[in-house]
Amino acid sequence: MLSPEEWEAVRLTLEVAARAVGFGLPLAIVTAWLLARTRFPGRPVLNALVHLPLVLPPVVTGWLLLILFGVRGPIGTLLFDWFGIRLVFTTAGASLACAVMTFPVMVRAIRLSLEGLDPGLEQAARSLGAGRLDRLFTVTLPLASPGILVGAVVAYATCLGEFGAVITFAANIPGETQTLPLAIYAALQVPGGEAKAAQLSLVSFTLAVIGLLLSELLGRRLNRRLGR
Amino acid sequence: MLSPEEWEAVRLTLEVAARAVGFGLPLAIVTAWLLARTRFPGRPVLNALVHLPLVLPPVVTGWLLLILFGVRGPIGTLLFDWFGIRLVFTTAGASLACAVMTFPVMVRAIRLSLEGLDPGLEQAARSLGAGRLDRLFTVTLPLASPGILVGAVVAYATCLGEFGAVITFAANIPGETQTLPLAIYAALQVPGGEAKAAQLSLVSFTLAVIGLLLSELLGRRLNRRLGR
Amino acid sequence: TVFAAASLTDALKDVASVWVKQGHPAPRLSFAASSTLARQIEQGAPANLFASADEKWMNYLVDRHLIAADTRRSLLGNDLVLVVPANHPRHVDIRPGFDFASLLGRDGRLAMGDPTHVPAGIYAEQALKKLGVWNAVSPHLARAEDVRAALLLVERGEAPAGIVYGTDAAVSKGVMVAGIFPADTHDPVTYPFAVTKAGDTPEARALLAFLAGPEARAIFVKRGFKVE
Amino acid sequence: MSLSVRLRHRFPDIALDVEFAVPDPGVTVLFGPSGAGKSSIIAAVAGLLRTDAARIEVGGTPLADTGSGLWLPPEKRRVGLVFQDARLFPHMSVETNLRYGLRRAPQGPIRLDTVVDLLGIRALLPRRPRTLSGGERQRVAIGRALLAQPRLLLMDEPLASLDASRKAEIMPYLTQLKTDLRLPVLYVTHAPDEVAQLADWVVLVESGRVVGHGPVSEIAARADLPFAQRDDAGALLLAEIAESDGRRALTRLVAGGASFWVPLLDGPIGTRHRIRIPAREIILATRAPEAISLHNVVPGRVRRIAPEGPRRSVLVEIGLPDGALLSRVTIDAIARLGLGEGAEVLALIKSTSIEVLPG
Amino acid sequence: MSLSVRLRHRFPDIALDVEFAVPDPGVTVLFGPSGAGKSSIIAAVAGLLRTDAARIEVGGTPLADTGSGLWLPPEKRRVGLVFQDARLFPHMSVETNLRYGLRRAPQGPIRLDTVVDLLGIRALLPRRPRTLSGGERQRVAIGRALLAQPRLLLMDEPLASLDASRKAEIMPYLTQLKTDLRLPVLYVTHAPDEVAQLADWVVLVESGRVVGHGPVSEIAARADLPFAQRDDAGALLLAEIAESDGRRALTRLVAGGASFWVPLLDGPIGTRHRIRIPAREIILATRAPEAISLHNVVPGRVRRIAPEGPRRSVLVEIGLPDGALLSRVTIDAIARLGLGEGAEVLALIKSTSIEVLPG
Ligand SMILES: Nc1ncnc2c1ncn2[C@@H]1O[C@H](COP(=O)(O)OP(=O)(O)OP(=O)(O)O)[C@@H](O)[C@H]1O
Ligand SMILES: Nc1ncnc2c1ncn2[C@@H]1O[C@H](COP(=O)(O)OP(=O)(O)OP(=O)(O)O)[C@@H](O)[C@H]1O
Ligand SMILES: [Mg+2]
Ligand SMILES: [Mg+2]
Repeated sequence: MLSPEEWEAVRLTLEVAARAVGFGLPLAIVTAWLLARTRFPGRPVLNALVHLPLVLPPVVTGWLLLILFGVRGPIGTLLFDWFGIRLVFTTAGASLACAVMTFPVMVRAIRLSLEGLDPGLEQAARSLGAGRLDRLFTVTLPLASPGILVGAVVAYATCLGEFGAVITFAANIPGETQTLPLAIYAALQVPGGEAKAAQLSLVSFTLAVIGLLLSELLGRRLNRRLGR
Repeated sequence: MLSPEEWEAVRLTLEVAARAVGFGLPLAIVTAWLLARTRFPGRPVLNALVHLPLVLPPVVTGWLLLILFGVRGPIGTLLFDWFGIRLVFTTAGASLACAVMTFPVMVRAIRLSLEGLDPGLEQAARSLGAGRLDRLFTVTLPLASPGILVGAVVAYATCLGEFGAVITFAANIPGETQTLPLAIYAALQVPGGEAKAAQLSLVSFTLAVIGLLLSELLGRRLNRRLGR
Repeated sequence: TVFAAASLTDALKDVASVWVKQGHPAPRLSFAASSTLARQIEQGAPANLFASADEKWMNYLVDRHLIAADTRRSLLGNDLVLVVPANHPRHVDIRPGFDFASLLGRDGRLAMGDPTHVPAGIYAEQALKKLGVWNAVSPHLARAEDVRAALLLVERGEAPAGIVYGTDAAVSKGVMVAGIFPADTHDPVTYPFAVTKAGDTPEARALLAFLAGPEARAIFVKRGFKVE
Repeated sequence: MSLSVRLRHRFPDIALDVEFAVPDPGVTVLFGPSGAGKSSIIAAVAGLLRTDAARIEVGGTPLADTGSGLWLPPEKRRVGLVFQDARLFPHMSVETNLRYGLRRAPQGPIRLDTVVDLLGIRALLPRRPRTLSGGERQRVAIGRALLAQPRLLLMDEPLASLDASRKAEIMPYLTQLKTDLRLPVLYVTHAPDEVAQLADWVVLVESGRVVGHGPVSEIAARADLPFAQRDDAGALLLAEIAESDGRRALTRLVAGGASFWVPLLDGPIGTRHRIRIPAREIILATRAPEAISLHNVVPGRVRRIAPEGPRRSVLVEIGLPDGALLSRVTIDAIARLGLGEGAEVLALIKSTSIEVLPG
Repeated sequence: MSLSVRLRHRFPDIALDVEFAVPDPGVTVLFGPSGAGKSSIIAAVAGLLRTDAARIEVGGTPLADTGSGLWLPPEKRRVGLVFQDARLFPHMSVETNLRYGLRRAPQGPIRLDTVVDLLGIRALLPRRPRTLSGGERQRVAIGRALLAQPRLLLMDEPLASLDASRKAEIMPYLTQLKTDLRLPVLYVTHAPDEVAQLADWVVLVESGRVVGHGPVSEIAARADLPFAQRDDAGALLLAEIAESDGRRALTRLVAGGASFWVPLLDGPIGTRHRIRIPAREIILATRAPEAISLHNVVPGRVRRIAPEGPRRSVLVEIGLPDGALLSRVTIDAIARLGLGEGAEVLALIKSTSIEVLPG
């Protein structure tokens, strides 16, 4: 049904999504916590920056990434010189692009959950001797877990569909950075490729449905645990 | 600083965003409520459909919209025959594309808020004689208002940056459907257009920051009202 | 690695498979918009060969000394054609001052690539100007992101006519060619190929030579391209 | 306006199997230890807990009958509900909270101003719930439930977080609701003073079952039920004013066929009250004492001497012509006075020991 | 382990200005009407409410001193806090909730098993908080606070939702904590029985200010303070067992320089107790009566007759050699017996009227 190259794209998509969620989520949690719970001078700037990938067309985001993380870019040079890491045109780069694109939504979902928490429970934890980080890990985050889950699901789904930033930053290299959306794009660029595109879209959709079902199950368990 | 045509793009972007949020939000609320509070046979399907625009590359979404809402499409035909409404190539169409693209995130944010509510308050409303809709408007939605606000903000921001679906469905018609992201994209396609693209991106970013600041203010008030 | 314009996807894949059959290692192919590819090469992308859909992005790289200038050659050409939906077949005699108004109807639009950046759109603008109908037609354009999108608009009947490449029109079942723009109405449609400076290997040069060779030509012709 | 409840429900750890019927309007108190199932009964009657089996009727109207598949949704039941936690709407002011049920109810006799003054919450009206103290919150919740003009009032420990003087203000109003509006009330409390003052009917619940159930005067005077095992047990009698002596500042009440002098009460002859006489405040004697600040020497006959209660004492049920008193005395006293079942005895009662409660 | 608190804070509608110091470890009860500021004081001592000005010391260690800018965060104060609402962690089992503070505290004397059995929550350990009843929840919250091995215990109406028998089990344990661990406790309650049984020191709070403050026996016998205006006022005396008569099942206690016979108590001679004698259960006489079930005829002298209290009665403060009793009698009785300040009088007290509480 699918060609080996397309299977490879499926595998790659899942890998990219996994990496993007895996690396993006912790950072998103920290950012959401900073935005929800602290008041520091640079807060509005951080808030605006977080939303940037949403506000700019994906191609522009990809282009900015290229400029920042490219081999000639300021961060890219550092990474390469110090760690020998190269992001552009690699799977890692595709994951980065994808993580950046979903970052705003992850942060918003987690922040929404954090801001909806009952402050009384954290007060209770304090009175029981739990310090800031302790509280964060034992009370705040578990209670915000439905928001974290939503962040992860949305990020996963977005990675299945993210195209502009990935192709611009990481190029469209089969087996390396050609994820499903890029393959779909490629198919659409070819006269008569609609059937192929539709087929790949269906694959993408199937992956999404599987992810969604899992997340619904998990979400229901989380909510039950939290007594809702 | 900006050419009249670019000012027009700014105006149009705001109009598209406003329409997208204005029409999308109520629908998103209904959908979120259905997903959060009811169990009906088609629920998983609805859930999957809602996420579709996230999962597919934007171009494909635009393409699907064209098939559905185009003059030959099933819905497009109905709309045209009954109401004389034409969506393709119009501002309304751009808004539709934009609304569809942001729909998943709006729904998730609102649903997250709904699922986080204390069921006890709705029980209290019931015991006071409030029926389903009554409860929804007087208790559930006000309590979920932070989530609705997040949905609106994210939708607004997305509209500022949404490109693929809009151009595919509504094309790039100055004064009609050429929003900022389309103008930015066009600028980037020309060698040496980076400066223009950067300038327009800055405009876009400014609009986003204004929206964000307003939403932060409003959000803080909402949360204060809810006693958080 | 070959960086090639997305419209060459199928043709180049076919050529590559023949090349592999002859015992060469498989080249990696990355398809995207010419602008994206050029910027990536500028940022140090590991490309050996660049196949652009228009001259200006090739010039862009040449100006930056990123291309082995001696290898640049325009291998392929294409026709610019006027298409109409297949279910409303008609023939148009393309000559100076021909009646676009009647072709488009009262509020129909002419679908074509965005003349500000899409090569096919630029050629089309040249042709329409030469034919003296540009001023009449330009308010009625549906500017698409690329040729494929323009074609889609005609296929779906959204636009009563469109200007695309002959290769695209040939494959699509939804449209028929109503007329071919005479070659003297626009600059020749060419696809420049070249080896990049950074990736200037004997292998790359050999592949470029193969692309100019008879086996490759046969494939290109089969796909509807004109070859030199 | 009778109330009849029959419920069966299985929680993982405890099974609820409850049945009781109250013939008249009035306050039915659910009494029992923590975890007995009182709140669950309230929730089921309100329609918020869907029990496995239920048959609930108020004044002849069925609210639920799982047999015939009837299950009125909570919003159709018109039951006013005060939760154990206040559950105020955080996004509304106190006033909007109060008006929430009022606006949705048919025109009714319970007025906003009355309730606000009664509960002492006028100064709180513009405030947000989160700024209220625990007791303030609970008072608003009571007001909100009352204003919904319910045809049945369910109250789950409504006064637990209030001080005695505030309670003393609210309780008579609840009594008045019952008499004036014939409003049945189902009331959960752990406080004996609330039982004495409000209860017409008592349902004793323990681990999901009803262990005793009847009019409060009957339950209160039964030495064998858990209700009388309490340290502060005491008989409850329905009384009427027989005469008032302004000069001595005393009023004579007739209750259970005997006379009781209490400190002067307002109200004409015939006014109905209820009196509660704590068991440990009744002194028994076989001869009338002299020169004592005591006004009441009530003759009776020992009906039952209940096995040793708490603190090495016995509970003596003393039959009056039409009712009973409970007296807790030491074993030693029984011996000294030579009391036995059927013996004639005098109950000595300080007039101030008699709690006079509104009828 | 003394406790001293000084707070000032402005809420929009009420200003808090409170100062009190307790010399010894023991239970200090905050008593006052709803909205007086009790929970706010607790929150400030816990560090959860940052007041405009504060100086708080426990056993000489300052927890907060806005003068010098000291404000220990709540997690550093090691105060166990029981909130008015239980605030259990919904995502943890009951057991995990209990262990939350335990795990974070230094090794301490309060053991999980002891607390679990005391509170009767062993069967609840694996359950989730949302499935608990109101009283079960509150018991878990008490256990959680105790297990954090606090050096100061703050309890805001911890027993309000519990039934009398459960309360009777928990209160002695709290008393024991105080004596065995020398743990100071700041305790909010509206229930007079909790005051009588637990309080060593009483702080009367009204609209944000302290209106009275002292050892419980002093506050309880003061006819002029709000605490004695209550219907169930009564004197509190510290007592010691003087002799026990097994045959008559009586024990004689010495308190305030007088003897009181009460139903037999366990414990050797010298065991310390506290006794509470409700004012309305004391009968006054000028001549000793005969043939009566009464064991206690305590001579004293009228010290003060307080202006008419509730229900047309007067409160009589009767001086004992070393303490005081309160008796509520009718105006008529005063007249009949011809009592005036300084008059010799006999206080007749049923032995069962004397509440004997752990010392
Ligand atoms: N955040 C706040 N904003 C405004 N007023 C407040 C706030 N918190 C408390 N108050 C007011 O301060 C007063 C004291 O509140 P507090 O909770 O300390 O009372 P309390 O003595 O515990 O009463 P209760 O017995 O009813 O619990 C109340 O009148 C309350 O309305
Ligand atoms: N959802 C539930 N799942 C499991 N057990 C439950 C659930 N709800 C209540 N229970 C159990 O049912 C019993 C009765 O609970 P209920 O709340 O009715 O008690 P209660 O009599 O109101 O007690 P309290 O005086 O402490 O409020 C309790 O033992 C409780 O643990
Ligand atoms: Mg309960
Ligand atoms: Mg309080």
